[in-house]
Amino acid sequence: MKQSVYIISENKPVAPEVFRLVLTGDTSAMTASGQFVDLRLDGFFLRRPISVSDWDDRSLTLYYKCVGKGTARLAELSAGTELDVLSGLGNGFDLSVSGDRPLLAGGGIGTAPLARLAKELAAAGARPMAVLGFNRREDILLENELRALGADVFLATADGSAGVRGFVTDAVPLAGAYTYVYACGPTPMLRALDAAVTGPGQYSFEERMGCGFGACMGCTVQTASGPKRVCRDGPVFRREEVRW
Amino acid sequence: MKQSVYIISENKPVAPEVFRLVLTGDTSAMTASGQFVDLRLDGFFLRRPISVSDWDDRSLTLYYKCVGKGTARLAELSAGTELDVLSGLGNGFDLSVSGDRPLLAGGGIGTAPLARLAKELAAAGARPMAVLGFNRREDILLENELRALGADVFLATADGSAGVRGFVTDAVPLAGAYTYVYACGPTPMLRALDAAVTGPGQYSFEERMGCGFGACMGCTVQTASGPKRVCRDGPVFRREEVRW
Amino acid sequence: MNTSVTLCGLPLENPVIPASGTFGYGKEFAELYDIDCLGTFSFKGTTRQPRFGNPTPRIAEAPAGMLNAVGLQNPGVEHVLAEELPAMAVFFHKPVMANVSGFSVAEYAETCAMLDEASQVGWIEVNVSCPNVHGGGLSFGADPALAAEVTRAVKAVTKKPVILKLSPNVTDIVSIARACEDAGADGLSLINTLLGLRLDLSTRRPILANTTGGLSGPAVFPVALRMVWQVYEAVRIPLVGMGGVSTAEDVLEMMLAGATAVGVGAANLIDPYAAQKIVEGLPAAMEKYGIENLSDIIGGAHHG
Amino acid sequence: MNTSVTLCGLPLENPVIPASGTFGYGKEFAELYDIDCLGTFSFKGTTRQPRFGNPTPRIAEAPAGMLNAVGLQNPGVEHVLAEELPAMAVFFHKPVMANVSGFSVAEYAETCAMLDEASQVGWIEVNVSCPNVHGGGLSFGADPALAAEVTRAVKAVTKKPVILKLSPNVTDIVSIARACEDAGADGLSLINTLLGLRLDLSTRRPILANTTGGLSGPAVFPVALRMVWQVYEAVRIPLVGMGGVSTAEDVLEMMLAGATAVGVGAANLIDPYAAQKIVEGLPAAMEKYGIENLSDIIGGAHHG
Ligand SMILES: Cc1cc2nc3c(=O)[nH]c(=O)nc-3n(C[C@H](O)[C@H](O)[C@H](O)COP(=O)(O)OP(=O)(O)OC[C@H]3O[C@@H](n4cnc5c(N)ncnc54)[C@H](O)[C@@H]3O)c2cc1C
Ligand SMILES: Cc1cc2nc3c(=O)[nH]c(=O)nc-3n(C[C@H](O)[C@H](O)[C@H](O)COP(=O)(O)OP(=O)(O)OC[C@H]3O[C@@H](n4cnc5c(N)ncnc54)[C@H](O)[C@@H]3O)c2cc1C
Ligand SMILES: Cc1cc2nc3c(=O)[nH]c(=O)nc-3n(C[C@H](O)[C@H](O)[C@H](O)COP(=O)(O)O)c2cc1C
Ligand SMILES: Cc1cc2nc3c(=O)[nH]c(=O)nc-3n(C[C@H](O)[C@H](O)[C@H](O)COP(=O)(O)O)c2cc1C
Ligand code: FES
Ligand code: FES
Repeated sequence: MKQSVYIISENKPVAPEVFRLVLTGDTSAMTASGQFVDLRLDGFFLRRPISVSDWDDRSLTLYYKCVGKGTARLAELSAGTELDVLSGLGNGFDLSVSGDRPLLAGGGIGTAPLARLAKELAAAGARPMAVLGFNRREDILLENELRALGADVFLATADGSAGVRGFVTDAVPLAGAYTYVYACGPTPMLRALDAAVTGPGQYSFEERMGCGFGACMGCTVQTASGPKRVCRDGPVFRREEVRW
Repeated sequence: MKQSVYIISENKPVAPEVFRLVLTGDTSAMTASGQFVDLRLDGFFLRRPISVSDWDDRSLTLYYKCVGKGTARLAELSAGTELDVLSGLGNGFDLSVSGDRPLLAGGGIGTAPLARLAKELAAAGARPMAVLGFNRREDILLENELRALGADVFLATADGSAGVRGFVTDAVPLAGAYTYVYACGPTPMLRALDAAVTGPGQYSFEERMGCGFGACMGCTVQTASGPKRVCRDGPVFRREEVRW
Repeated sequence: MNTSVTLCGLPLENPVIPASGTFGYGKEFAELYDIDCLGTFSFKGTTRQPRFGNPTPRIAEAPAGMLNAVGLQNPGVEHVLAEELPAMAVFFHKPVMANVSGFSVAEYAETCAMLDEASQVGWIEVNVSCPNVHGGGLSFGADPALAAEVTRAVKAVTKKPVILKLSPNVTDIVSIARACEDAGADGLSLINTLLGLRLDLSTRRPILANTTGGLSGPAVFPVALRMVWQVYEAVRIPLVGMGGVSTAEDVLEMMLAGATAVGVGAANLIDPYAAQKIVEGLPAAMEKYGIENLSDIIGGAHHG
Repeated sequence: MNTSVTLCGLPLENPVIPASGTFGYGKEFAELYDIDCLGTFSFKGTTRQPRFGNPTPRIAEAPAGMLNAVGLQNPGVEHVLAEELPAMAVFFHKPVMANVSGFSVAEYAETCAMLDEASQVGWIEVNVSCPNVHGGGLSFGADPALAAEVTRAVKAVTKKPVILKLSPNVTDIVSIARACEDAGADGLSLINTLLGLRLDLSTRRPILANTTGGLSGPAVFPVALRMVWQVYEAVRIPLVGMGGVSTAEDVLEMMLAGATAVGVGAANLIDPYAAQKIVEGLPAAMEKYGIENLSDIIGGAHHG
């Protein structure tokens, strides 16, 4: 974990209410896909946790959805603005157990961290597939990026405007056999997915956070191995640890 | 009184810890010298009252001293920044009673509103004189501007580095005979001045304010004609009304 | 979209009520906008005799809020009846809420009896945050029995709906609310200010001449919501919720917690158009959260 | 410049003490900076048995502050003695403040008796904000008699200085402070969090699973200062002032109000280096306000 100042180099809408945010700064604290950053915004007391979708040695790429006052404020910031960021938060995904045909399941903005995950899996020689669920065609995120990495992508939309009509779970059967499941999305989606998949997996969770680095116990959930902080012991938990 | 957005067109240091701030916007609410504006600053709940030193039909000139967190913040703002401003606050000076040789007494940053006052008095045919008190030579404000308006200026500095050594009151005798006294400065200076001058006059006061436009009774002082709000019934009070 | 609510039997076009002490007797705001757009407003806390209040400084800043120690400056009820109400009739054409303070039970009753005569007054809001000069200085609002005594005394002298305005500086707001209800209160306003302090580091003395002052503004919003929530669960009379409200969304949150109407205080001071903007912002906020009738959501967060 | 103070007989290099519940058992911060720079810190509220605490959401945002309803999650005192304190010895080399919570007088006493054995523990800070399960759920800190009972029970089982941590959700903080002093408390910490609430407009339900939570952060600073001020005037034992402190200047203000040491809570959560920055900022702040010995200004604003 590192606290440092980043500079916004891009902050553009890429789908309705969804922005891509590219931050330039010290990315040395990033160690794994599935980690997140915590952004401080003027006028808001708590930081905003956002997953890292990709990074290189000088920039982070994030995707965020405007759901409230903080993200609405963030959307107003222009390139050049400085942001106080805690980077390299959380455990991230463990790739070593993926097998050669991992299934990546993303719900809405939860697709964001799967981009880096797919890149790393592909680099490690696996052939990831993705099942992604969105409300409508125009909400689709990162489909092309995932395909460009060689991943098969299966879509579901709630209104049927792209892929199968329905939820991510309805796209799972399209993917065929998989060796592992990596998933990120809202908790109800993860719960539904959990009922629809088999075999081992890792899920990334969201909780309201006080600190984001393990100090306040604000984000603790019960797991098979006792109470765990989503911000520090997670956000990624192994399927068998999760207590719904 | 008017609430509107102004744009900073200049915000520059002119003396140690003192800045000239020029704001561009709708000045239609300004009706008299001695009036003030109330500036909203991001991150601060209450507005900051600042006297108007001069204005034209599209800009206001203010002088402020960095004394706390709000004015320190203000000093960081660059040209182009928007500010939410209440303008045309307070009663201002009454020029009609000045006679032809009014004495303008300013203490430190309290000199600011005297610039416009002198200009208006001169335009009305009077020959204003000014006695100004500062700590040191480098703190002197608006001396040249006042002289350029034809006013005789008599200085006092606490360390003797310019004018007489001492306070404004020590410069009063240098001015000779005067027909009226207009004064602005910290309350202790006004009180001392009141003991050093004769004849009628008007003093401009400062108080901590809640609203700045007469709604909260936060700034009420006792006067000979009952309780008065400094922000609305003042900030200028006639000498005979003041209860020290 | 319907923003109307009913407060103690009287209809309000909308629930927005500038809070006592932040709106004077309406004049300053009526010069800025047509204040008939408000549900009503609560005028400056009025006492039997004129009061100068506390010496200055009376105001101090706080994070997301302010302290005030105005000390109930007001021209006295006689002046209010003779001057302020007639003047108000020119620019405000709705029943107004009369806010009353006092330092003894008899004083409360006397002032309220006088205001009972005023046809412009729709509700009497009785501020029990003042210290009881005959009872050792404890505030009337700090003790259920005292608050009930004030309620009964005021109810005895007026037919107008009586709304007791409660102090938040108590261990158990519910017991005080219940005592007022049992004593006949028609409604409750909450919260008044939280007692606070600020010091001046340069002088090493309190900023306020009065030492302490009342904290209000967004900083107190969660405390106000909590008290409205707790009191809503304990009484059946309507509540005027206030404390830190500055947007239309805050109004919705206050109503979901249990408020029938919503007071707006400090926000008026830092933005003279705040109350008008809140009124104007209500329809969009209602639309955003799927609210057709504002009165439907009163206490709505209690039954999930 | 001298920043040292003495708290209940033990010297502190400086008065800055990260507040309980915002600093865990120190580990997370020790990875970031050398926490020996602190005066001390108060570890997470510890109970006799391990506690999971409340379900999530446990956190909500507020203007200039936050609500928490963590519900005293902790691994239990046995684990703290066996694991956390030995681990802490590696990265923290000063006496630590042990924060203890309980739901009965006996539980408080038992936990404190166990902590009395730990040589690393310099002070025992007894949090009396918890509800009394044997006494109808009223918080121990809401009643002078209960607070005194806890104080006596704890004093009987330890020779370490006992600091009672008071709840601000009371009508009369002074009577509770006095009761604790009379019962033998060596010091008082104040304030704990103010009870608050936030609602989610979309779900129309409370944000916190626990409904209400404790407000802390800058929003509460004026209330905390006021209570420290009032209690300073009423007792002779030292005070640990906290509530909304986030800068070195806030520390000075708290000390002028009467605090001997100063807790820093929520600030640690939004800036992991906050406590270190405050410690580092003290000399410049002291210089600015002409303070040579920090301990000279304790209560300095009371005698003008
Ligand atoms: C580990 C993690 C990773 C995340 N990654 C992303 C991402 O990549 N893209 C994205 O758009 N969103 C992401 N989120 C959700 C994002 O944090 C929230 O949408 C955001 O905080 C909302 O802020 P707001 O001010 O707009 O909403 P408001 O509702 O106004 O915020 C009020 C408070 O609630 C918190 N909050 C509200 N919703 C959430 C939520 N879903 N999760 C956690 N805290 C919440 C806010 O942080 C703030 O403290 C992530 C959350 C977590 C915990
Ligand atoms: C009618 C009027 C006209 C003024 N004109 C000028 C001017 O032309 N130039 C100038 O430099 N200053 C002027 N002042 C003083 C100026 O308002 C304060 O210096 C400024 O508000 C300090 O803000 P701060 O945040 O830096 O100080 P802080 O001490 O951090 O402010 C805390 C709070 O106290 C208030 N406050 C602090 N000092 C004063 C003060 N002296 N008077 C009123 N409120 C105060 C602030 O507004 C704020 O609400 C005027 C004040 C008044 C009332
Ligand atoms: C300057 C000021 C003066 C006040 N005067 C009164 C008063 O006279 N009577 C009263 O009942 N409440 C008074 N209050 C309290 C407000 O009516 C309101 O209850 C409180 O400020 C909380 O609301 P807010 O956070 O929106 O300001 C006053 C508040 C302020 C800020
Ligand atoms: C997340 C969180 C957890 C807390 N847990 C405890 C606790 O276990 N024991 C305790 O005495 N106080 C606890 N507190 C209260 C703080 O120690 C402190 O008294 C309060 O937050 C006020 O300080 P602040 O405004 O600086 O946060 C907690 C506060 C927070 C924010
Ligand atoms: S958010 Fe503080 S421990 Fe996770
Ligand atoms: S500052 Fe509000 S009346 Fe003057």
